[in-house]
Amino acid sequence: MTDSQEKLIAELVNKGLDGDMDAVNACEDKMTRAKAKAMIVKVNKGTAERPPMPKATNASSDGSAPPAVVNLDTLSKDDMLAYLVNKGLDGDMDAVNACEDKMTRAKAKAMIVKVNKGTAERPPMPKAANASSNVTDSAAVKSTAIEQNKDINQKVRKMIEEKFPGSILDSIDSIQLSPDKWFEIASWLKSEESLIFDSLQCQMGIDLGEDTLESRYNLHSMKYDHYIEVRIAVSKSNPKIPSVEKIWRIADWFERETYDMFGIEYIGHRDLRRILLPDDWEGWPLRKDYQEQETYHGIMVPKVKEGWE
Amino acid sequence: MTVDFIYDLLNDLLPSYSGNELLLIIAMLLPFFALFGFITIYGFGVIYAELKVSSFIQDKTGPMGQGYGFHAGKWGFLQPVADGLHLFFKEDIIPSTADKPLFILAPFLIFIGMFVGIIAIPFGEAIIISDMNIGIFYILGIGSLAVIALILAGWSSNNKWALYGGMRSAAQIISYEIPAGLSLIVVILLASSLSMQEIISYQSGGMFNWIIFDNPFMPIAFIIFFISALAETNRTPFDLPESESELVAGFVTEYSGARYAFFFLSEYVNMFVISSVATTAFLGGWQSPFPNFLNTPSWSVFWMIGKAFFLVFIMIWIRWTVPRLRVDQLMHLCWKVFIPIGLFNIFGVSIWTVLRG
Amino acid sequence: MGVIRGEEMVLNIGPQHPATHGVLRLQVRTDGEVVSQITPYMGYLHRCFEKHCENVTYEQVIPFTDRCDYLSSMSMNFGYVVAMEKLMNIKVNDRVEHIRIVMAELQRIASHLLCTGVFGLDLGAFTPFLWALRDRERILDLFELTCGARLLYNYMWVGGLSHDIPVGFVESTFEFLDYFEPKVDELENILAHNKILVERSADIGVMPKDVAISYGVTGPNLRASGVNWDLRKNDPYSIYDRFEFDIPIGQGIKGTVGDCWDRFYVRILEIRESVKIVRQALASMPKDGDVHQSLPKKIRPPKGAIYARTETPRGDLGYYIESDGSPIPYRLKMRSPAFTALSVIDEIGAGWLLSDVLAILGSLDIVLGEIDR
Amino acid sequence: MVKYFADIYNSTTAILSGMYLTINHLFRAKTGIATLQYPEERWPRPERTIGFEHGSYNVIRSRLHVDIDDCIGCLKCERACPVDCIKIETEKSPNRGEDIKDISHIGITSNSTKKALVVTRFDIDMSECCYCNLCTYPCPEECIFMTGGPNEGKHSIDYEFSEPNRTDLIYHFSKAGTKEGLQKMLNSQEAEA
Repeated sequence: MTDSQEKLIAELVNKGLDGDMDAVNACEDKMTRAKAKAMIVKVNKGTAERPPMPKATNASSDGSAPPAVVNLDTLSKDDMLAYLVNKGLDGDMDAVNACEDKMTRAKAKAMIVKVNKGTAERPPMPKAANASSNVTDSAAVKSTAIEQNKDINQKVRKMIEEKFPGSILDSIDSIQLSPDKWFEIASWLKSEESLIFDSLQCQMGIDLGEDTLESRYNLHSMKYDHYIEVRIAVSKSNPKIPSVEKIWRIADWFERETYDMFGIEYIGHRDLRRILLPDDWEGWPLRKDYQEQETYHGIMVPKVKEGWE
Repeated sequence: MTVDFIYDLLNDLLPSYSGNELLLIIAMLLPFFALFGFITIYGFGVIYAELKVSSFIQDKTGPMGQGYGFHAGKWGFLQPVADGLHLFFKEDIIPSTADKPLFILAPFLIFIGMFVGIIAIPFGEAIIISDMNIGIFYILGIGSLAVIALILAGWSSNNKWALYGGMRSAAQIISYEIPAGLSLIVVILLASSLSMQEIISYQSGGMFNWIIFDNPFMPIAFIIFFISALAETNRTPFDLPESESELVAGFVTEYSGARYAFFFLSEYVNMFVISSVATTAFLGGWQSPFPNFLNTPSWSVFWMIGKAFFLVFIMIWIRWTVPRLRVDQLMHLCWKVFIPIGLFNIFGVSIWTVLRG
Repeated sequence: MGVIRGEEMVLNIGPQHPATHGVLRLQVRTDGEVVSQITPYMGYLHRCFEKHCENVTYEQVIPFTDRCDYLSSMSMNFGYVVAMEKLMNIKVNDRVEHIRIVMAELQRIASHLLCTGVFGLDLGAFTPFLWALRDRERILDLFELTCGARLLYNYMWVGGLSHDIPVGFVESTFEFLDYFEPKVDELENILAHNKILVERSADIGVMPKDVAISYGVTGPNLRASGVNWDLRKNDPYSIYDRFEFDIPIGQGIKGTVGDCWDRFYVRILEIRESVKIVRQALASMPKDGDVHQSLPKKIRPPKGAIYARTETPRGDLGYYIESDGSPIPYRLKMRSPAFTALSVIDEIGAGWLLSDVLAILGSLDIVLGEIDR
Repeated sequence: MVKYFADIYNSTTAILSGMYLTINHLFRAKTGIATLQYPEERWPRPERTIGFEHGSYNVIRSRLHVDIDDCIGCLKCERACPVDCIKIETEKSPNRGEDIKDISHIGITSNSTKKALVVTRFDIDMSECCYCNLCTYPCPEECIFMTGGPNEGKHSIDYEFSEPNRTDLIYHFSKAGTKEGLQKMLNSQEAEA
């Protein structure tokens, strides 16, 4: 990687992080752009640090990069898909529509919708370096699982205390966190080399009475086979917790369910709707102070069975 | 048994009415009623066969009854009758948003298409309602009427599932007419005639003169024709238009009662028509498998119906064995497998015929 | 050449649809037959399981767990009693453990039989479905012999079983297994290696490892994606560590690892492994031992919380039980495997044809009772 | 090209082997049938013997039945029911363990327990029953049980009990007029006193 390219990336990353994504997208060199975008995602997730803004910013992004010429026929289907998605996201929908393979076209469209919704990450332009994914190694599961103690609550408590001082609330057995930095802690828990909590086993809400709701997360590492439980308490009057559905995708539905039953609002959740109950249901049924409705859509809720009392 | 033949017979029997136009009408109506009776009996028989064969394959008994009261008769013989009565007395529902005239027209159109196809099928040397010189062409042509009916049904129901079913069936039937036609062209090449009777007479003289054993290309042509026939009748593994686990019921989703019965019956009649064409073209038609064995005109009806029923049985058997194809695989099979092989077959048979002299 | 484009159409699959395995509504956005987006709507079968549990005593929860996943009720009972016994620190005797494992594995066979059969049904093959149901009935007969019920058993109790197995149960189970093993081959023959089924399911709906883990997919679906993860081996509960069996994982024999065919075939292989376990458990079952030996007089667990997982036919079943020391659960959460399996449908289902989406849905083996609870 | 023909060959053989399997089932139809003709033939209820000393365990799931003469009104079954489909009301008996002729109340159960209470109401809503069998275990007199099976002697099997009306599935086991009769008797006793 040349010096100028690095500078360009740093510049783009900074611009992107400041909200000027158009500048990033305007970059024509797809390698540079993809790297910059991957970096932005990483910085947002917290896995990489924000690079310093390069001092000499006179190299305009347009001039430095050679124009991208992509011959569609030479691409494999996956690459073509990624290419089309990127084109479409950059506003060039004609390129997508011009694709002759119907399946690829539909997939690209589906993907564009998803990216716009935020449920999928924008794929890198073809041939760009892929961001490393944390795929479990099944051999590692067997070798490391047996000897160590699987419940590592105490150890993780200490680690969090060092890394994010002030977020551990009290010193009982479980890991009681304050909601403020939960998203950062969660992404750190997933990416920290010695922990890798890649699987969210269970997420639930609980009403502890006395104006306290708690959201509990049972995290599990497929790689090391250890687990912890994280608890985050909020008040009933202001039940707001950062959403972690971008970190563990299953949290999407788990959080929707907890919202459905307890009314805990997950900040940053892309689609926080009721999941099991109808959309127009009133109240949060699993709270201890829930009162059953008298009627629902004009239908009486029977209190007494016919022919019984 | 052409109309002319009956007309002449009536003229001879009733000399006082000789030349009366009434006789002509009667002569036209008689085969019609005979045909209608045959279809009814055939329908009951084949539905019963489908019920029983599927049940035995699936390790169950199918319809059973101990008496003749409210049960379905001994071994459930009356089950198809009960089914038919049930369908015809059921409430006939037309969706309020449906295109009413087209919705009503579709079942009639499909039934007419199937029904009219039978008249060109020979059951014996003289037992044919209309011995056209382009019989095989006529049957293929009239069979395409079904496509229009299915599209009408799918479109007029104003239901997304029905629309899917209609579109699928149109694409499927039109595509599969090509390999079916290609394999029939081979037969026509050999028999050098489009007339059903002449194709049959080309195959006279026992099993080994049948077109299917004529030359090494013919079994392939037969298999292609048979599988295309499955696709044209919307039978599994090609029942995509009404695939019940995907499209609920496809183009018949909104149909009920008697209208549904028409679709239902026409599928089975179509099976018979296609099987008869296959029998005529490849399996010697109404001729006995052995020369000079039971080759009388009355036995010829038996041979024709027997061979056709055997093919119908194989269709039923396949249905209860295999899963269903997907739309693109269906098209792949047609355009990339059957049509090239069919064309190759024509080429091969032509050379074979020339070489044989 | 001009480009033919269709208008996008929104299609509701369900709540009443033959392929949704219950009352599930999938709202799909289609371009012709190609599906570009799937939005599941569930809750039509929501029976307030968790709310109910906060109003009944611990032993009365068991009949409700039966009804969550009605196709593997024994396993649901098993998960609950394992969690409760951990919470109350009860150790049950060997006979109880053996009977429980026999029941759970027979239930796994029954559930997988239904799943493989229904997968065939989704693809249009009706006959294997009825063959599978025929053999499943034999297993239900065994359950009826044991506890009188065919579907919803309430058989496993906290600290024991509701009653001992009857005389002759071991023999009839062995008899069943001898009858059953050739039938699995038959089922595999007509379904797994059928070219049409292979074409319909291989390379379709591929679920990569990282997607499966991120979506919390467990059980056969996860193993089909090539992850060697089975709680019976990796975190053995009850006495699973005493038995010899393999964990089949997807190998992509007919296509890519993690496609529909792998998910389907892993289940057939698991049926065979379960047969092995049942045979071993029956052979090593202690002859005596009271199944009511460690039944607590009153179920009143100490204050505290427990999250315990077991491996049901559909994946990791977790019960989170919060106890406040009273005989009524303070909070009981069921982490159901089918719930997480369904959440992945949009990720792996979008971009395929309508028929494929239903095949993918069938291969995930969801039970709506468990999703909606 | 080789793959093209191999594909055709594979499909043909796979489908033919499937068809071979199914035709075998067709020809084995005489022996292989797995179904019964329901109203004429009935599925045999499995014969159960619980070995060891558990002969008294109730292992059948069918209709609940109550021997009201044996019921002492302890409410254990009502409390055990997870779906609240049992409803019991009792009155204090004037003389513990003695028969009351007017309302045909029997004072002593078959286990020779003296009854202190008169069961004035014992209703089971069978439409809500979930057949979990939890009510039969705590019963000290074994008077609530599921019919058939080991209880064949007490009450024969009865698992076909659909009713045209939902309220017909609410079974009233207490004797008709118990409540009024008892009240009347107590009133007359008061008047005498």
